[in-house]
Parts: sequence; structure tokens; C-alpha cells
Amino acid sequence: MQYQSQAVAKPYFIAAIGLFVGQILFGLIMGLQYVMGDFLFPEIPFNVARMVHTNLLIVWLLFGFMGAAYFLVPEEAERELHSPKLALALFWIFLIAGALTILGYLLVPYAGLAKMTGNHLLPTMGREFLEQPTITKLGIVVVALGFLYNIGVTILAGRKTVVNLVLLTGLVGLAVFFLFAFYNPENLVKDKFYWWWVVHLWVEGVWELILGSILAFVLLKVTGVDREVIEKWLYVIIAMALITGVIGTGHHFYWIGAPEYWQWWGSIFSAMEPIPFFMMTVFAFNMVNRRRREHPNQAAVLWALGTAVMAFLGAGVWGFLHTLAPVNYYTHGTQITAAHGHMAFYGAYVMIVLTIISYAMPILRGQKAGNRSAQVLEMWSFWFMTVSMVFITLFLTGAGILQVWMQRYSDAPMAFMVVQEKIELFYWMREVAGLVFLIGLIMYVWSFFVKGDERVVASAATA
Amino acid sequence: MRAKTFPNAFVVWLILVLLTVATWVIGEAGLGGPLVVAVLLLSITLKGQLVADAFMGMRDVSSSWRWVVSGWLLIVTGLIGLAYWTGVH
Amino acid sequence: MNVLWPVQLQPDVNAIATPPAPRRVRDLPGDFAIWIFIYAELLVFGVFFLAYAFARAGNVELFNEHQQFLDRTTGAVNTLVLITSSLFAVRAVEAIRRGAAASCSRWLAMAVMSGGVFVVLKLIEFADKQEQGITLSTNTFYMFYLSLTFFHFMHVLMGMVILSAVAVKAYRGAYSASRHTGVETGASYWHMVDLVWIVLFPLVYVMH
Amino acid sequence: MSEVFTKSMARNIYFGGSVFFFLLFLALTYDTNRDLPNRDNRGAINEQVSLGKRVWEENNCIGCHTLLGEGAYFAPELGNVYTRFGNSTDAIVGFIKSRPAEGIPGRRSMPQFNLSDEELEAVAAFLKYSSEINTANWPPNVQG
Repeated sequence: MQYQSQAVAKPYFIAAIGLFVGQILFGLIMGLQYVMGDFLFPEIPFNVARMVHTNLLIVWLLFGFMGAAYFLVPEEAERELHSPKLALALFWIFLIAGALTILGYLLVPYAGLAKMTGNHLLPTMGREFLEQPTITKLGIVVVALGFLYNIGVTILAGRKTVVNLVLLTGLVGLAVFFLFAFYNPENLVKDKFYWWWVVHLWVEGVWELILGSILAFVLLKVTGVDREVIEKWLYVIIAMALITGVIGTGHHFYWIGAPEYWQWWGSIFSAMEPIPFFMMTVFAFNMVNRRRREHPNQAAVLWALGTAVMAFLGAGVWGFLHTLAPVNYYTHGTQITAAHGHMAFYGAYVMIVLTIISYAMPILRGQKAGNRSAQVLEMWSFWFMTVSMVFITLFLTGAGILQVWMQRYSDAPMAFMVVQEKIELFYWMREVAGLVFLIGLIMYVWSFFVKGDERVVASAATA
Repeated sequence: MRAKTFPNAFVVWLILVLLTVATWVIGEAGLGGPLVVAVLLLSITLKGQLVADAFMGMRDVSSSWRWVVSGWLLIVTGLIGLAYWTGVH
Repeated sequence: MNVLWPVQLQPDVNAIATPPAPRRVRDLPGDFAIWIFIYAELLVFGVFFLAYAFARAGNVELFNEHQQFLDRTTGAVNTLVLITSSLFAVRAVEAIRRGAAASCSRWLAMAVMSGGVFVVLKLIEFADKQEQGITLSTNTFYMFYLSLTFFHFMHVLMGMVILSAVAVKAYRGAYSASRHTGVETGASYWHMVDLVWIVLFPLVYVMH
Repeated sequence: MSEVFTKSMARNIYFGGSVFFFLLFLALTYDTNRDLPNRDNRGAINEQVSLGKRVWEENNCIGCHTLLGEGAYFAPELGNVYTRFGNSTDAIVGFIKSRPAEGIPGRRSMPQFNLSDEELEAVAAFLKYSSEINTANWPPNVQG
């Protein structure tokens, strides 16, 4: 660890992994509810489990992003973090607020939570992914502002590398677009239109900047390739991401009451969205092939390459599958969307956070890399989680294709619930794949506690 | 050779002007149909290749990069032609 | 040969007689980054053109009916303006290769001004359509007409911004005969804007 | 490939390109807002519909259902439920009201939300309003 203040990243990473485990457990509950409708009913109805599943994902990814920023910003800026105390204070505020919100979801009926938190004063609740009580949303803004201040001051006072500047623009964008979460007009079309300014411009916009800069940082460290080369490719890739992704928002405006030209604009631009992901894959493999050193942390290299490949598959290929308006007309709001959502979030954002954790955690614990046995276990967990996620995606895609066929495309369309029963087998297989994912996750957590051959650790530390 | 590009660019410009005027005349005359479409597509391809070669400087550029632009022109005009043809039938 | 056929298919006779040019095969003019951008833009426009063509195939009557109301004369004049402007940009690059920075700056300024003419004519055309109550939602043909021309229009504005910046830099003496990548970069982008319009005008205004 | 490939040009393209396409996005957004009154059925929004949207939100209906195709995929699409239920708000009210509190053994069931009559009528009115938004003929058929 080059700077003492990088240590604040550690609690963020630990919290992220903890919440990740929670997210997966609730995912398994939902998966079971798909095939055993009365499971945990009415104690934890599906909508509550889903809210916990998706909100935990968002919160733990944010923890991961913040941890990543606290770790890499001082190193890039070549100076200590402006205020480690503020970073720690915000950590506890965010964690407690997040935990209270999740407990609120689980212990109080949602309508009661809305009443308790005064949703009528500024109604923002009850929209997908933005279910948090308004007060929690305000808390997120406060935490984000404090975080941006802390990071921003550090970056602007220090060495301004491209990695830092891109990360900063991504984080500022994240905070700015979140403000649309507070705009909830009674006009449903406008509500949906601007809701996407949060959701799409996050995951297919500014988050890609964060993803790109973290990936560039890790590649810089593990390959030793010239900074100049990595930085200019980073610029080109994120430029392509925004060029395609901003107008690409249009692929969400086809059927929500917006003008129909979005079908053309959205199709054309979102069809280009795989390009930056493809460039990212080529870039990552290129950099690793041109590496100038063998970094002892092979697990981190694996995660970095995995991110590039899986982001391309999940966000790029599976996104393209149903992004064209004539296709989307039939697939919109089916299990195809769920399939894409799972692999895209895992491949792009889960994996990039696990990449930086994999690289940073050993350093935060005073080693250059984890010991050999720990790394082997971590790499096994990589394959378990990644392969099972591929299968989850394939099973959901299968379910989605059948659903589209029977419910949407057929001459005699069947009712939603009838179709759901017919595709039950795919949901069972998805649940099994989910269990394998959980096994992978347990292995992953375990890998942090594996004690190895001290000699290897010592030689790695001096390497 | 550099100095020789001077008249070249001008001649290219002149050809572009003439082809554009021809396109305008076709438009004002209201001409249409497969033959006219073919002529216009040919004219687009020619004009595009001239701009690429003489203005963008592609004729001096290694062939693979040059072919990206030429290929773009051929694919776009070719598929436009195909689309118009399917529109007729 | 040169006068009759501007594209040199074979090395010029004179060129063989005189010492060979330093490098026959050049790299892409300008910064490679702009070429990534140019190729990406060509891809987007190409797909947009094909979307137009195939959408038309399904609505031939509608497209033919409304196409005749477009202002072909303004469109043609704008084509002439853009190719002339492109020629100015070529002259600017030639000037700076000779080291004539002031001349380069003047040619660029003229290119930008031509771009301005295009913008004014285009705005008049848009205003006219607006007056007739034509919007993106009027019908598929006008959706494409407005989308394509407006998207291209924004590229003209962007190109003008780029060329202006380059012109100012040239005027301040930032470029020389040996160092002028910036001029080539700006000119390459400008030619792309021209190239796209060369396809756009016949396709949307004339072809039926 | 060009010999010259500078970081500063890559940066310019990143900033220039993002600003350019964001401005284009704003322009299209402007046009969308101008066109929305023709499509979004805003004339039907009254206090009851407005309350209905609140009821919809405060019971997290989107956590199971889709509305105009967005939401969760656990329960049927509701953007067209008004037409699917035979253009009847009463049928919607009746359905929500009659959900068993303890669920249905072995099957998915909608929770009993214990809504007041006013809330029930409001949420049904909201769903009627939603069904009359011009969604470019989506969903493909009445099954949603």
C-alpha cells in the first residue's frame, strides 16, 4: 500500500462482499418462488424479495465503486486522500442507512414504510430500482456529495491522470443523473421517460466510465504496459460508450408512449452499443499479451479478463439480441430481459468490483498478492460463479424464447400464468444454476481466509 | 508529386459540381425508376470515392484503411440499390 | 493524365523521371483517434441510410409522395457549398504542408464560412418545414428526412467548431510544414461531413 | 494506422463526442416533450388517477408486475389489464379485493393489500388511464 489513506477502501470492500452474499440469498428465494409460488408467502412476498435483491445489488456495487475510488485515487493522484475520516464516517452512514432501508423492506409492509417515511411529501417510492424511501434517497445524495468532495479535492490537488479524471467524470455523472430519481410526475409516460435517465444513463452511460477506469487501473498495475497506451485507449473506449449509449437510451422508449421515431434512433444507436464492449475485450487481452511483468496476483488478471469478456457477452451480445425495435416488440418485458439483465450486471459491474477487490484486498492486508492456495480457490470461485451465471442466462433465455412464442407470437396467445407453468422446467434449472453460483460465492468468501505457505507470501512480497 | 495535387483537387471539385448539378436536374425533372436509381447510385459512389481519394487523401493511404471507406461506399450504395429493388417488386 | 483523370492509378511519368517521392504510401492523414471517430460515424450514417432505404421499400408510395415536396434546389446548393468548403480544407492542408500558416488559416476560415452558408440555408429549410407543421412524428418519410438532415446538420456545426479551433491555432502559428497533424485531423473530419452529405442528398431528396 | 495517435486527440473525441451526443439527446428529448400531449393520454389524468398512481407506487406493484413492459416478470403485464378484463374497472377492483390473505397453496398469489374502496377505485382508474396511452400497439396481443 503506497498511501496510508488507501486503507479506508477495506471496510467498503468488506461491506460490498457482505451485501453481495445477501443479494444472492434473496435471488435464490425469488428463484424458488418462481416455481413454488407460496414459498415464504405472505411473510416475504416476491416483490419484497425482489426489491431486496436489486437494491442490495445497487448498494453493494456503489460500495464497491467507492472502495475502488478510495483505493486507486490516492495512488493515481500520488497523495493521501483529502479526508480519510470523512470517508469512514460516510461509510458508516451509508451502511446504516442501507441496512435500515433493507430492514424496513423486510419488516414493514411497503405501504407502511411509505407512510412512516413521509412519501406523500415528495413521492419517489415504488418505481423499479428506485424503491428506496425518499429519505434514503436524500441520504444517498448526501453520501455521494461528501464522497465526491473527498475524491474530487484529492484528484484536483494531485497528479491528474486519465484514470482519475475519467473516474471522476463517471462518479459526477452518477450523482447528477441520480437526481432524476426525485422527479416523479403524475404523467406515467414522463415518469418512465425520465426514470430511464437514472437507470439507463447509469448502467449504459456513466457506470461504463467507472468500469473503464477501474479496468484500466488494474491493467496498468498487473501488466506494466505503458500508461500512455492504456490511457488513450481508455479515452477511445469510453468515448464510444457514450457516443452509442446516450442516444441508445432510445431503446427504452419504444413502447412507453414516447414518439415512435425512438424505434429508429434507439435501434440504430443501441445496435452500436456492443462496439465499446468489444473494444474493451480486445484492449484487455492486448494489454495482458503485451505485459512487461508477471504480476504475482494471477487471480486479479483472471478477473480483469473475465470482466472484459463477460461484459461483452452480457451487455453487448445479449443486449443486441433484443435491442432492435421489431424484435423488442415481442421480447419487451419477458424473461429475455431478465436474462440480459443478469449477465450484463454480473459481467460488467459485479466482475469489475470483484476485479478491483481481488487486486486491492491483498495489498490492503499487507501482501502483494494472496497466497497460492487462496488464489487457486479464488480462481475456482471465478469459474463457478461465471459459468453458473452463463447457465442462468441461458436458462432464462430459453424460458424467454418459449414465453415470447406462446404468449406473444403465437396465433393463439396463451395467458401469462399458463405460460409460466409451461416453462417451469427452465426456472428449476435456473435455480440449480443459482445454487452453484452460491457455492462459487462461498468459495470466494472462503478464499480470503485461506492461509498459505508463508514462504510464497514472503517471496511475493519482495517480488 | 505533392505540387501536382493542386489541379487534381480542382478537377475533382469540378466533377463533383457537375455530378451534383446533374443530380439536381434529374430531381427537378422528376425522373425516377430503376435506371435513374442505378445512375444516381453510380454517381454517389463515384463522388464518394473522389472525395475520399482526392480530398481525404485516401489514394496515398495504405490499401486496408482506404478500403474501409471504399467498402463503406460500396456496401451502402449496394444495399440501397437492393432496398429500392425490393421496393419495386 | 493528371488533368484528365484526377485519381492516379499509376505513378506519374514525370514522377518516375524525377527522384521518387519520399513516401508513396502514407498513413491516414491526421490523428488516428479522429479516424476511429470518422469510421464510427460512417457506420452510424451508413446504418441510418439503409434504415431509410429499407423503410422506404415498405412504404414506397408514402416516400415518393412526400419526397417531391422537399426543397431540392436548396439541397443541391448546399451540396455545392459543402464540396467547395471541402476544397478549401484541401487547400488549407496544402498550404500548411508548404509552411504557409497564414494562408492555411485563411483557407480554413473560408471553409468555416461556407459551412455557415450551409447552416443558414438549412435553417431556412427547417423553418419552412416547421411552418408547415411538419415534425418527426408527421410520418415515416419526414421522420427520416428530419432525423438524417438534423443529425448531419449537427455534424456540420461540430465540424465548424473543429475547423475554427484549428484555424485559430494556425493563425497563431501553432502549425508548420513539419508539424501539422491538427490541420489534417480537422480537414479529415470535415471531408467526412461532406462525404455523408454526398450520399444523403441524392438519397433523400432525389432518388425514387 | 496513422503514426500519430495522441492522448490529447483521444481526450478531445471523448469530451467532444459526449457533449455532441448529449446535446443531440436533449434536442430529441425536447421534441419528445412537444409531441407527448398527442400520445400520453394526459387529458385523462385527474385526481383519482393521480391517487391511483400513488397507490400503485406505495404498494410496490412494480415488484411483481410489468407496466408497459417495465418492472418484474413474476406476474402479468398490467398496462393493458383494463382491456384484458373486458374494459371494466369493476373487474380490476374485484380481483384485487378478492386475493386470499394467506395465498394459494403451491401457487403464486397476489398479496391482500387491504386497500380502501377509494384506493381500489383509484388504482383501477390509473390502470384504465395507462391502457389508453398510445404505446405504438404494444403489447402484441391482449395477453400482455
